Amino acid sequence: MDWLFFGEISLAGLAMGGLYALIALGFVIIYKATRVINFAIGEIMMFAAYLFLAFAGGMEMSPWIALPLAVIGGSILGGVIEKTIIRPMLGESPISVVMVTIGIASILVGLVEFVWTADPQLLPNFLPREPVFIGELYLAPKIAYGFLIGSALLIVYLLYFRFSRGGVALRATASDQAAAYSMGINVRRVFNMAWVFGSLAASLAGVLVAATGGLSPQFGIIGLSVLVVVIVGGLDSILGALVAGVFIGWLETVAGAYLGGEYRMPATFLVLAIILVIRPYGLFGTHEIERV
Amino acid sequence: MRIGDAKQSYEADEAIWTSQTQKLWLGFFLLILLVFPFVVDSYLLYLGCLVGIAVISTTGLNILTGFTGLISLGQAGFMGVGAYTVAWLSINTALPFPVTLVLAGLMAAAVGILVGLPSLRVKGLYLAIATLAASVFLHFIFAEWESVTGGMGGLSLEPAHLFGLTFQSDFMMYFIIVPLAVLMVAGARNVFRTRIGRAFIAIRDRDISAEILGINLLRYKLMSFALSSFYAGIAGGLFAYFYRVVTPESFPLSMSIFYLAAVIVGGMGNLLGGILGAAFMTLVPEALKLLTAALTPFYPNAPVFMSPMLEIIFGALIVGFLIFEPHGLAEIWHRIRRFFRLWPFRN
Amino acid sequence: QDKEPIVFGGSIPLSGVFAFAGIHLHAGLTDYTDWINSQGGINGHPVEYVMEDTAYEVDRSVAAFKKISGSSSPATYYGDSTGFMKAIASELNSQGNTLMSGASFATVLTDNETYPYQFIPGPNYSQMFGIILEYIASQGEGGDMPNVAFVYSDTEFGKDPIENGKARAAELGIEVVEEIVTKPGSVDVSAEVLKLRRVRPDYVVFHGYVLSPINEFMVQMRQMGLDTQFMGTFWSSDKLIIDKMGADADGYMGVMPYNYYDSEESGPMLDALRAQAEKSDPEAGYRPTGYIQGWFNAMVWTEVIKRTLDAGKELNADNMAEALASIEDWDTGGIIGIPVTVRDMSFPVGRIWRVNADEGRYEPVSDWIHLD
Amino acid sequence: MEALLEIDNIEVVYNKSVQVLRGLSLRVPKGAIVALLGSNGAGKSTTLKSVSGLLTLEDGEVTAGEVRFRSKDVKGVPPERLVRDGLFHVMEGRRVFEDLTVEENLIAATYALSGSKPSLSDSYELVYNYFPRLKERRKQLAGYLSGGEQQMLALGRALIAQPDLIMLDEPSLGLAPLLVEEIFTIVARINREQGTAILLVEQNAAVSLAVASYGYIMENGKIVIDGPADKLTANEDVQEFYLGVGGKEGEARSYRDIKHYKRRKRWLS
Amino acid sequence: MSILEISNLSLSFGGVKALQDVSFRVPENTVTTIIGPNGAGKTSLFNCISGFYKPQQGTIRYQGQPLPGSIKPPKRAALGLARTFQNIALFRGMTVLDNIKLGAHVHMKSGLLSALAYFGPARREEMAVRRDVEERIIDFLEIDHIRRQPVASLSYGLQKRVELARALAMQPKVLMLDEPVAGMNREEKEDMARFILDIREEWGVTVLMVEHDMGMVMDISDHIAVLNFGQVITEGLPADVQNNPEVIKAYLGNSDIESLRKKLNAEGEAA
Ligand SMILES: Nc1ncnc2c1ncn2[C@@H]1O[C@H](COP(=O)(O)OP(=O)(O)OP(=O)(O)O)[C@@H](O)[C@H]1O
Ligand SMILES: Nc1ncnc2c1ncn2[C@@H]1O[C@H](COP(=O)(O)OP(=O)(O)OP(=O)(O)O)[C@@H](O)[C@H]1O
Ligand SMILES: [Mg+2]
Ligand SMILES: [Mg+2]
Repeated sequence: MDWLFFGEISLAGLAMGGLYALIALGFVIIYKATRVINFAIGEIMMFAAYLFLAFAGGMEMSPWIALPLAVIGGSILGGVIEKTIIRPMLGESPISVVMVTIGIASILVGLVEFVWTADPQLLPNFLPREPVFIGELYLAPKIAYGFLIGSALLIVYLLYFRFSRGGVALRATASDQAAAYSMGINVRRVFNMAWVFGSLAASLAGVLVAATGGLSPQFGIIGLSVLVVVIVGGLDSILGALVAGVFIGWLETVAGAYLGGEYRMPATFLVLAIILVIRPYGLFGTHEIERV
Repeated sequence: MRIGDAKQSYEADEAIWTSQTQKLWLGFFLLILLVFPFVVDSYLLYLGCLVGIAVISTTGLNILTGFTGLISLGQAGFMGVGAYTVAWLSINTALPFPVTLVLAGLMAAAVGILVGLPSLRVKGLYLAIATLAASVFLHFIFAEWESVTGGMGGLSLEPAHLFGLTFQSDFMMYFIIVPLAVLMVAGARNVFRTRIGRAFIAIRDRDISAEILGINLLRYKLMSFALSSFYAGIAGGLFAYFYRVVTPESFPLSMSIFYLAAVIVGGMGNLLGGILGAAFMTLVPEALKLLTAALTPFYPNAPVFMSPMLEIIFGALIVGFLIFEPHGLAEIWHRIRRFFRLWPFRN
Repeated sequence: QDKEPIVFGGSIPLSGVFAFAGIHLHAGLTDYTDWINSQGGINGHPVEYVMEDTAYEVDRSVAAFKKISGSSSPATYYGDSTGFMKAIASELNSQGNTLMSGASFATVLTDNETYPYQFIPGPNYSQMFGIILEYIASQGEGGDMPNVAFVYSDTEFGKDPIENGKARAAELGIEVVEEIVTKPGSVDVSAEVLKLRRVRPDYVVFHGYVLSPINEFMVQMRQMGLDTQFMGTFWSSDKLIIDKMGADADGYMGVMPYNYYDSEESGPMLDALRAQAEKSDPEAGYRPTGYIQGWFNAMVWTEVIKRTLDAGKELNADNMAEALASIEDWDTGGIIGIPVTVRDMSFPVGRIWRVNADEGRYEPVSDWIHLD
Repeated sequence: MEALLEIDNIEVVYNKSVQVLRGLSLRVPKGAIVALLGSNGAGKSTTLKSVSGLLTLEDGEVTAGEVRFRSKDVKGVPPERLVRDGLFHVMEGRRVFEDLTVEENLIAATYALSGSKPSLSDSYELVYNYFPRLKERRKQLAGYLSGGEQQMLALGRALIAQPDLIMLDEPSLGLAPLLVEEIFTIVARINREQGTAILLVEQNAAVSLAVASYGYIMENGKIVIDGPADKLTANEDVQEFYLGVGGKEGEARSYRDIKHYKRRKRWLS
Repeated sequence: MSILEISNLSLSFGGVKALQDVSFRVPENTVTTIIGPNGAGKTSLFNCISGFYKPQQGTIRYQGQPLPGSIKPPKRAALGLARTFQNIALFRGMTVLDNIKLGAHVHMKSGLLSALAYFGPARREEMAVRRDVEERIIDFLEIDHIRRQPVASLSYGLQKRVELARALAMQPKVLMLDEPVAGMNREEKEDMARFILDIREEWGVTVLMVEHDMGMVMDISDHIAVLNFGQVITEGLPADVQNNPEVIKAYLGNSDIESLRKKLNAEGEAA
């Protein structure tokens, strides 16, 4: 077997996994606080990517200004969605809220088609184009730099949740809103922040992914791969999002390369199934309390 | 408390159609279903059939997700199993369609049981994604097992035959689909008058205490999976006879989501809700197209700018309904009813 | 005039995955209808174009067909996907009064047993591969045949021509060194690129894509310093590639049965098309291949209907199919560069075009190739 | 003595339909322990919720009257704000964060702190020396604690917050007698040592009247009797209905000699 | 003769020893009460008996037969071990009537097919159960006025009563009640006490109860076992247990308001 090739494949996979981790993070943060599975995450990514296109392409701003603007735009979108749509659903069964996010997804797709038409798009490329070599392993530049930017944000989030009581507040809110209020936790704010920062991670990932994979109103499907990631990692585990993200990214790529593209999904879902049977709450998810 | 101490016997009290008016309305409704195909044009007839199929599948999913609390994203996959079973049987055997349909249901049920196995340990949204995994595998099998499924190209089949009748036109199909739909909804309704239905609901509400009260969780979760995917299988089989072509791309994930949406928008754990949801999800996009049609004379390229609009409106409708009434159309319906105070379904 | 109108029906994907093309197909069909009516219709019959948006979903396409054929029995009909063409076949055959073509160049449709009333407005995908491979073969001087890799999407559309393509390659003595299937919506292709780097193919043929991941393959492989030639089939050979990729698109080649809107070629019909396009939307400028495809479909319908009516026959599927089959050395007025002949319900003709990025358009690099 | 909390005949309605409180008034002086007694469904918890602002979460609203904390009207003040101003509500049924550990539950409570307060670590210590049992379990998920342990945790969280007024909703629910004693002793201690005023809602009238200095008794939505604790304890009705003291003076009525149930006419003939 | 016989039962969760070497007997047709401090392991013991927790050691004998771990909760329910829960565990999506009927589940047979058809066997069975539930339980517990209400809308006291009804529908031989009167007022407690006594006397059902309200426990129990830190510290008649110094120290305290008041005052002075 060709180790160099395997190395390169794995490297590409790992880098891609970094981006998955970033999206998964956005997903997990929202879930942690609000117990909402956000099926619209892919569309939020898409929205941010289109914003970037508008700023950098349409208005010809420098990508390095457009990027933060697009990301902020995406975050605001998240915040607005929470305030206007999710909040009225507080206390309803999680699954109806899931449905609502699916509705939101459809709305966003429509909006995007309306404003930017259905044509597939390419983002003006802003990442260096010289091939990156790690040792003699080749790595596609976009992926490499995307990975770097992504992990920068990842680290910031990690540090925050490690060294602040914010994490506790999130989980407390999720576990019992009324009680959280009575502890002096500003539940409304926690929810809103969760959506804002979740969407922020997603938006950044959105722009980076679109920069490599191209952009179209169907961009949102990528949310599916991420669903696998968060389930494998554990819906409410940030660490899980990281580990699983990188792992799934790697697995998908390797499977694609050695077995062929049609095996990408089955391979990842097979792993998912196995992991769920062994660990019903993913690798790091918290177990639901079962007590009578 | 309408059902009350006036009752003469427990039987009367346990009956579904408690009042004369209700029986009347039911009869009226069935009559409409009967007359429908004779009075409408082919397009409405076609929609009628679609709704029928959707009702069957939605009712099935409702049993699993709405009543037993096991969220499933595998419905499209199960329907696929049913459809391929019918397609394969009608191509490779001479079995009459009632048999192939039942076999399709059973096949799907078997697969459903298989998929349900982890449900004892895997819960909630984790389970949902597990079922999603199942439907991915199924799609993979449909696409790759060429010798049986015809691969990406899929299978084309002959129309259903019985006693020399050929069920080719929608008109003929209507008389298979709709009666079946009515029958299967009634069956579901019956289940929830018995211990089995109660067991399902108990599992949904609090599975551990249900177990201590004597309900064998695995047994009933699997039963729920089997029943639900049986319904899906039948729906899939009808789908096959209806379009007479089955490809892997006929059963995308979006279809599973479609049915989940139907259940939720209609009202989880409420059969009437399932029916309303199925109709809603099928008809609203069509209804919205009328809007476009209405505009086209004035703006020739209305279709172009309307089509994204329709997606927006459709999404907005789902969101709006659920915010306005998280318990779905059924609840809205009941509100209206409380207003007018007459209608058969007590639920 | 008071003759009763002839109806063109259509299930058109104005939303969903195929919308980018659907919008232009729609424009092409609409404009042609206006044009033909401005020419006095078909033998004095005015033409009506009735369509429905399908979001590129089979069941909705079927719904649209039933609705339209229910309300205003169309003589000809535009179908938006292979899936739909298959699903509708038996209905269509049993009705027997509509002739159908559309966006699909699927190989199966040329099987006249199952699809007697459905034709393809150009070469089917396998024939496109045939044309591409013939071109490649012609490039291989003497001993060393170039080798190719196929890159296609994991869809019915994507897999359609692969088997035949490989067979044809074998006949021509071209080695297929690698086959890559990509998942729709899978983001990053660098792993696949790495695979191609190992085999260093002379040609890569894309099928089943519109834009991405073609761009990623080209850019990344060039970054690796490979001098591979990239080629694509009809839907992968639109101006879009140039617009979006800019300089990176230079040298990309596609097979196209029609002249591009902005090509040097001309002819009465091509000019009429350009004029009509100008008229209907002066801002639009260039019109994509989808537009021309839509136009050409309608053109063929007109020809077929004309022939049927002239023969004094009733306007039903059988007669129209017959009329279609009778088309021989037909002059398309510049839409296609050479006279075309129908072979089992398709127009097996095409030409290889090459992107000139500076000019920002495709330029012909081969003669018209007419398979038979 | 100066009032910390004043409730002026408030009325509360749930879901815009069910009226639960009908003009209820009471006041809690600074540093005092006040007991609020009443049978099930009388509206005790509702009263507390309408003070702490948690009512809105259950679609309830105060339709009349006003509630003043530190003689400021609490109307419209968001709950978390009130907590930070020193009004802490220990809700009925413990409501610990089940999937957080004991320690994290305490951390969550620190959100109630605002401005300059003594360092956290020793306020944790404070909790742990009031409730040593929690220290043993600090890394355990609160959901797995026994009922009593959860009750201790609920109180512990209140301690962390170092409020001026703690509203306790049925703290003795499901606690062992000894522990009931213990908890109430601790409550008294907290009240004495931290000078925290306490509004105590209870079913267990005897004990609460023992610790409280003043008591209110409510029946469906109104105060029916109030007065200094010892006076209430002496009151005959209170003895009859709340302390289970039988008609014959002094001794408790036994559960054994209760009227035996007679088979009633059946529903169906 | 004892209907339940617990011997050397041990259960621990990670570090936490919930039960250590617990042994005691439940005499047939008595009201036997387990008391003990919070966290002593009472509920855990119930969970072991109903098979929800698997003890690491020890055996449970029921009617002389051992109950190994292989006998799962549903089977045990079928054998006549019914219970209520410390934190009410009713099925909030069902009416009172359905909740109670659900109790009868284990004694019913009808399968999926007959359920789909309903008319015929399934229907007959349902009717039989309905009659039994109505006549044997609903009347007895005096809850006929709420039979159609969704349980969620009921007051705390009534919910506890419905839970009892559901347990009775299981046709128990041993009825385990986990804190049946917690959070009730005097009046409701008296009703509940009355039901418990009748269940034992009229139906000959053995009642095994966990409860913290000493007034009631001492009045209605025939036999009391005391758990502390997962160990049985004593067993016997109410009177004996009540005066056992160890029990007083670990659990009862001086359970007398006067002395509590004195204590508090004393501390008050001290400060
Ligand atoms: N969220 C709510 N929606 C509707 N009614 C409610 C709600 N909460 C309480 N109630 C009703 O208000 C009345 C008082 O409830 P509350 O909990 O205040 O009584 P309580 O005195 O605390 O009773 P307990 O001693 O059982 O705690 C009850 O009749 C109850 O049914
Ligand atoms: N599933 C579990 N996981 C971990 N620890 C548990 C679990 N169940 C019980 N425990 C622990 O076992 C001990 C006994 O708990 P149990 O609920 O039996 O106490 P109890 O006697 O019922 O107390 P109470 O009277 O307060 O209900 C407690 O310390 C509790 O923390
Ligand atoms: Mg209360
Ligand atoms: Mg307990």
